[in-house]
Amino acid sequence: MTAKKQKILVIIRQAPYSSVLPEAALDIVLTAAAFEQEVSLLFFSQGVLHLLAQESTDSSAMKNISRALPSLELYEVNNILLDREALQANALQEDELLLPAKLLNPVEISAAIAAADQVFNC
Amino acid sequence: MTAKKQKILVIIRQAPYSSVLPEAALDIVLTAAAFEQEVSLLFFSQGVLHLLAQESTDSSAMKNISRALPSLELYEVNNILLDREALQANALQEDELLLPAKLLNPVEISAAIAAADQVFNC
Amino acid sequence: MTKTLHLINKAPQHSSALDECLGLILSDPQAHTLMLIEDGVYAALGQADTNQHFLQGLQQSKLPAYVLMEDLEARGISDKVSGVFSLVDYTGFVDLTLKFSKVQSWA
Amino acid sequence: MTKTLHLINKAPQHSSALDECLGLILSDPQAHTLMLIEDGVYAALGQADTNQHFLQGLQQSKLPAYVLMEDLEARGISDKVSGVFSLVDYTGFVDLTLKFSKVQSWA
Amino acid sequence: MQSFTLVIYASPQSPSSMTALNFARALLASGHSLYRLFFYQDGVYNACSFQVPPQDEIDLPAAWQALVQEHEIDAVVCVASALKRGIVDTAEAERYELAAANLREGFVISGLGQLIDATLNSDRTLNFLP
Amino acid sequence: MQSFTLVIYASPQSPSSMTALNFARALLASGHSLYRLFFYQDGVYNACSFQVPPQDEIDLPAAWQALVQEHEIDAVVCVASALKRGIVDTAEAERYELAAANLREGFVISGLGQLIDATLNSDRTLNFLP
Repeated sequence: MTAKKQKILVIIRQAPYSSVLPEAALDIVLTAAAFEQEVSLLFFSQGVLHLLAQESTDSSAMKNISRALPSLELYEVNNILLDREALQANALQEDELLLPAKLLNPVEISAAIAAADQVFNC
Repeated sequence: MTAKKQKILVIIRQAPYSSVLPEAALDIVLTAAAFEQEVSLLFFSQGVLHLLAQESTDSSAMKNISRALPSLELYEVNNILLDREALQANALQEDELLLPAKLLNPVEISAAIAAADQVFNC
Repeated sequence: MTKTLHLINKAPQHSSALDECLGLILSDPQAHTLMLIEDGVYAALGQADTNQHFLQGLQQSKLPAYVLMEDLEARGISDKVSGVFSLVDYTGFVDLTLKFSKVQSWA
Repeated sequence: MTKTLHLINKAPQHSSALDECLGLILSDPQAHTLMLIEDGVYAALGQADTNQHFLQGLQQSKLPAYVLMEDLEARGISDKVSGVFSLVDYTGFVDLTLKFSKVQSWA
Repeated sequence: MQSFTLVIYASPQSPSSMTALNFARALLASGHSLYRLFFYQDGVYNACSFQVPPQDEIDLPAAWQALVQEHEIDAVVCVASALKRGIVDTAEAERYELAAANLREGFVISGLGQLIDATLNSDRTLNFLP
Repeated sequence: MQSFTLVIYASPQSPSSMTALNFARALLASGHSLYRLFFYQDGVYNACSFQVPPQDEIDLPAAWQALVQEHEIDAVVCVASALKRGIVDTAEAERYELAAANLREGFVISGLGQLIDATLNSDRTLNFLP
């Protein structure tokens, strides 16, 4: 493994339990952080729904990635971004979210994409 | 296998190469016909795109079900139905289609669903 | 004539199934009923922008509509569901399928 | 600042990806380019009702847009493509990815 | 008491397999019966014996197997779907010279005719789509 | 000459695996190189040796294997994704007491770190999503 460093932007844009992609994205975030890359995580579109506290998972075989979100801090993933328009479109309030996050408008999201060396959009 | 007979309606509503479901649906049609069920096949929504002649399939790993459509007659599947609105929405002309089919409007499609004992909507 | 229960398991963001299903059944609320499961339950979010048009159509048509409670809970959205829907658990889901002559799934 | 090639592989009927992608990139046609592959090529059907809004936006923005020829041919729709798009084959697709700093996939 | 057939189209990684399992458990708990489970397309992965799921995740193939064995359910795996995806029983493993079978005990491989038979002979057939 | 990494997320039954293969062939034909193929999530099914596809369909795992062996490509299969889906090499088959390995020759099982390494050390990384 080289000591190079890249800006990696990982985007979660699928809702909880909709597909394996959100979990795949989170695993990339944790691995990139472990390899000391400069990683940002953006919850985009329906992905913002991961930030709601979920009541039970017994009836679902899919991993509830919301439970893993608090561990992001341990991995020093501090750049958590959130799609402000998606929050509004789903009538969600900031104070009901599991994690504090930086709210971005479309132009800022576009800039975050432009600034990244690599984007994983899962 | 019992000698009972059912009205089975199979609906193909996904576009070619979009998923395995159209092929799954066609296999159900052929099997139901082999077991002498009263089977109808409806091309609905994006499913109407299967009735366009396709130019090549070498670059795709998925089965081109259009090639199997002529064999429907051999299996005595004669009740081929088509979503008229989807044809119009995709600006397709009847004379460019691979198969002759009965064009239905939404009320007629709704009636075909109501008349069936079992619907496979793939 | 038979009565049909229509199952939708995809969110409006991932499938035109709900739109297409309603296009067929809204005009005949006696013969059809709608049930949302899995990702389909996001269509029951009462305040979501994308759902307003469809929820209005549903209300006007008087088509009976159900949503699977366990899938709402797993997603943390059971307190955000539009009043147009009745909530059922898996036992209720089983009962419901027996009240109809057949079940048609949409993906 | 880097330039990004955006790959869309789903039809508008199966994913909000194209909508969401254009919502981010239409305002900055210098930094972004669009390419349709697989089921995404159905968005290039010039006469399809569902595509009119998006095709208009694309034309006005002057955002460069490409579509994969092999996927059009496999679906029998290469003669129905909107003039907004440039057709590329796999070799052209490879070249295109090298003209941008990175490639972002949408599903 | 009514009889059901459930058709499972999706892999254990898809939510619809879990929905089918929950539905199967609920109908049995309500005193109804399962005429047949039919595993079709990616659904055949639910009948594979090789998976090693992480400890914090539900082992869906094992859960299906437990249900099938406890209630002596006819659990049919579509042969065309299975071969295409590398799920084989002992006979097929021999025929195609593969190192081993990986079909779980309790499941049988058969043709699509079993699905048509099931729609004829059960009161309700439900499709759990991917 | 540039180097590529392709990340394959979908099973051989999905069009995106075929797109990835076509892209791989085209980039090699244009004189570029593959730094790595990374099979992730359902993509790991492309590395399974048990499939018996119908004669009139493309055998995608065999086609990947031919490419990998001809061009000596580093073809990495994500270990977490593979175990969950029942794709195992000889060491894992032994460890988990499975009857046989079903990873194709030419592929190696490793961790997600190989994906991060690949994004750092190749000129372009492309994701072929399901």
